[in-house]
Amino acid sequence: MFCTLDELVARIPDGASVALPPDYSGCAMAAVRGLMARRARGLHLIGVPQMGFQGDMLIGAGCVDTVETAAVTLGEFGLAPRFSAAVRGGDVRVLDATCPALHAALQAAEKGIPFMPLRGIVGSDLLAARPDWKVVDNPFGADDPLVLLPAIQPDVALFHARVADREGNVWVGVRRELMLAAHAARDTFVTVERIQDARLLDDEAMAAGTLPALYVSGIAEVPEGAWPVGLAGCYEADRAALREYAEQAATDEGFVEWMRHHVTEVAAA
Amino acid sequence: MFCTLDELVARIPDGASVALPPDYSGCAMAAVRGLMARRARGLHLIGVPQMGFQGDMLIGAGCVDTVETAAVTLGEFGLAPRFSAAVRGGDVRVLDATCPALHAALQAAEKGIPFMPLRGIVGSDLLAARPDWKVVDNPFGADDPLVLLPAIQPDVALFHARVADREGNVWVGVRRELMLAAHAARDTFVTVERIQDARLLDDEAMAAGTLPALYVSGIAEVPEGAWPVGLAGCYEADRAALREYAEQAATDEGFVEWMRHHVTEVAAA
Amino acid sequence: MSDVRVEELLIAAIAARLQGLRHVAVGASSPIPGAAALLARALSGGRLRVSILGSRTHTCFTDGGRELFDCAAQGRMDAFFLGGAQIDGHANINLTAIGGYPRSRVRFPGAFGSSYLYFLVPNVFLFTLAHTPRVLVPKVDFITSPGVSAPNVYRPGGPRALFTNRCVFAFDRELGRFALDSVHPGESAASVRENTGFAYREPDTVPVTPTPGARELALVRGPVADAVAEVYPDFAARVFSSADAA
Amino acid sequence: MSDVRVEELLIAAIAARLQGLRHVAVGASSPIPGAAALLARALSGGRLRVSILGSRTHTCFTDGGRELFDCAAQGRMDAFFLGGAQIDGHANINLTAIGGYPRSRVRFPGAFGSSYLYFLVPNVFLFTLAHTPRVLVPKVDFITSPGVSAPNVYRPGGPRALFTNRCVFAFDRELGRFALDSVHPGESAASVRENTGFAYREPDTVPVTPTPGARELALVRGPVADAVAEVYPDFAARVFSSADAA
Repeated sequence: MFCTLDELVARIPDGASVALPPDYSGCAMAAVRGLMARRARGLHLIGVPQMGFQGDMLIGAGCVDTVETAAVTLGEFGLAPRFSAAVRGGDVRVLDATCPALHAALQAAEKGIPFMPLRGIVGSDLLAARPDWKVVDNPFGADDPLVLLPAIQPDVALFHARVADREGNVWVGVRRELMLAAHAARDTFVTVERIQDARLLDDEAMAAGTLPALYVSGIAEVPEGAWPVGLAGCYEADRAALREYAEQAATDEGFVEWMRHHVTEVAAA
Repeated sequence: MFCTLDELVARIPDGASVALPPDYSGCAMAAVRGLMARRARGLHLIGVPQMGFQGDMLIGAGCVDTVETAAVTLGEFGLAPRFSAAVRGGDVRVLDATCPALHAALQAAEKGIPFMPLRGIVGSDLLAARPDWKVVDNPFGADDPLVLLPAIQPDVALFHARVADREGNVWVGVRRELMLAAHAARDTFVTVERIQDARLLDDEAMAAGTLPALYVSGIAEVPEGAWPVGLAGCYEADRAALREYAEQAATDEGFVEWMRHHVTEVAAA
Repeated sequence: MSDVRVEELLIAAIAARLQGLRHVAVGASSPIPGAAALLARALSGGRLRVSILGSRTHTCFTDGGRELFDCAAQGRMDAFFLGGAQIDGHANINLTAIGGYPRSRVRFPGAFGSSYLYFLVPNVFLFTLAHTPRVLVPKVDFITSPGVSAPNVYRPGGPRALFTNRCVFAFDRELGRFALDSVHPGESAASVRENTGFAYREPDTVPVTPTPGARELALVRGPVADAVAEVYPDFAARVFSSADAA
Repeated sequence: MSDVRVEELLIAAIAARLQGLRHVAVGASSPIPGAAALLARALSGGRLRVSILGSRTHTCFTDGGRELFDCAAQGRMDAFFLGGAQIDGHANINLTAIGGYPRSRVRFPGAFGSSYLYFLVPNVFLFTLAHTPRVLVPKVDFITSPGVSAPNVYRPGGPRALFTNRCVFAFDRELGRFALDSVHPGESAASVRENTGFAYREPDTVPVTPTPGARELALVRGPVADAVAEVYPDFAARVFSSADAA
């Protein structure tokens, strides 16, 4: 259960499908840099339901074969430059979705059902590009087209959280998309700011926002593990570092430079 | 939003479908006695996913037309006597379900989808008795029968909780079937032990277990509102009172006597 | 055997079947399976995860009533226990009603989660302390949850065994029927036959259900009894407080 | 008008459309709609519920990322705002890509929740500060979310209006096209026509978008600006701190 950051990263195999949350949720940025440093290959990223810097970084580092998401965005720092470049170059396969479709498909995996119906989407060009999505006539209606989304069971859910206890329970608070991803995924790997002695499930307020250890395969204690995107309630985003990334990643050379400085040299140190 | 117990009970119309939780979750027992005292009629009870004393009491008082549930049980106090008698006499329509089917059908209403697929159930006599449930061939498989459950949108969700704040947010903690029922229902009425000044959503631990006021139509402050079944973390079940009910409700006359003592005379007092 | 109660025998016999599993869940009103799960947990050195519904200490669920069922569907639950007002020779169970449906002469609480968990949990153990021809019947009045399914039905789970106050039956999923596995001390192949309403296979020699060893008994009467007392106070008071006198 | 910025004009114009609603949600990167929602809330005496995604104070959601969408499907969300890298005359929006798909010359972040919320939320307001023929196009390159649907498609929601830096278009759902509703001070029917790539109906007389009244302006520059500063600090610094000098 408990391991070092390196051990945790090593347990995410090349080719795995990996569910990743948005920047505002809980991003295991240190683990993502670990995947980049080890030159992970062939990952299938799944946005829960969209992804930010970590998605762009992994794509830029050549770790990603497919990205299945409602968006890749740097938010106020602009378009995701490595994602855009990879799409332009045909270097990454994009399975475009919409936020609730990803939530619903993960819920289907959570419930062990083969698919989930969802309203909306009909008439969007998204549908034409997703032969894995079906449109059927609602069996409880008549002439009522309805989209069916196949379940998404990620091999791995990877995120960062504030605290875990010695049993391996992890507090996610209101960020329940993390709990959903963990329920849906085969294995969940979590980096946390700290590991506490007090049992989370013994505190009835904390228990309500706790992911039980039952779903957790590995935990590494990584203080500031969400740097630079930040962790709500713990520390803010490092806006200077995010801006630096956005600027450098705008070009191929700039990204290589950024990666040398923030990933390769750090890993070698 | 905030009202007296009587006002809250008055807002649940005869004929409404009412979602009720099990004894161990959070039961608005005082409100249920209010429904009995006013001689509510034609209710369609929905177990979330099963119900205990409150279901048996409402059935005994003649308030119930239909009960849709995975079980009606007095737990260690035995079979639900008024439920059994009503079934024997053909006085109540029972839509027998199984726990996860009710959760899934409520989730369908929560998601605004017409149905939810579910594994299991195929081959159970439950299915033969539920023409509203469909068995289809999994559109993502082949020769793979799968049950589809139509969404259940209760008119009302009714439960008891520990605390609400002045905005009408309600803390349910780990009892998220209450949150699901509230999301699924048109109107949610809650009795609470107390109303606090501090905003629940401002406390990030409490926020994780809080039902937002957005879903809540009415709140009444009713200390010991879950008596006699109890409220986890607040007060235990009153086992003597529960045993008294189980014994008296075993006969028609005994139930009338129990109701006179615990409902009619109390309401008149 | 005179100082071992049948409850203790069953607790040890069930616990033996739980060895090597990762996660066992038990319903709120199943004290013997609950005690067996806690014994198996103690014997596993704490590796076996036990979820006892209705317990505050022995449950980890934080996503409401649905989580148990979702967890089973995800393949994260290895064993569960089910009872039955009637159980037949194909392991069909009836938790619904006897004597007509929907208007029934005798009405039971209902299916609870059985019509789902019976399909999804790999090792379902049936359990009854009323081993009589009225409970173990040729054919249940109402199939709340079927013991076997057609080959095209998605069914990673199903029955493994039936534990009663007289014996243990193993369930053969290929054949869709029970075989007598062992009889408890004081019972015999004949006494079981006489009290069972359904047909089952009977080996030439029927073993006796093993009496719990000293280690098991010490655990059952010590830490397991303490834990059971929290969840099932009435049961603990009845069984364990008088165990020495039995 | 010289002392009213176009942002303030838009905030007031949008807020006017939100009166009488119960619940408005706004995306994390939509400061003008966010400010409009907060103004409408102030004008409603606090009755209008505002959910600003990404804000800690102005959001009540506690069930993870899916809750916003479930809430919309339940009919508990009356209005939402969407932008578009391209918007066409049928109110189709493109948030995905320009110049080929899946291999695209210009790639945008993606659909986010638009392909769903556009169908479910009764009042969707489109918004752009780039009113040019390159953004308001005859036909979007990629329909991320369609403006209108066939009659058999479940669609309680859809577009109501398009707010730009030049004008307000109303959307007629029956006709499936826009009509010019008002032009902002300094613009004209001609300047709008010149900068719009799609066809739309134009009335004989085009009103001017009303300038916010004193009460609205005081609220926008006072309590609304304070609240906006928490959620959209850069925007607040740019617009409100220099409002007097504009």
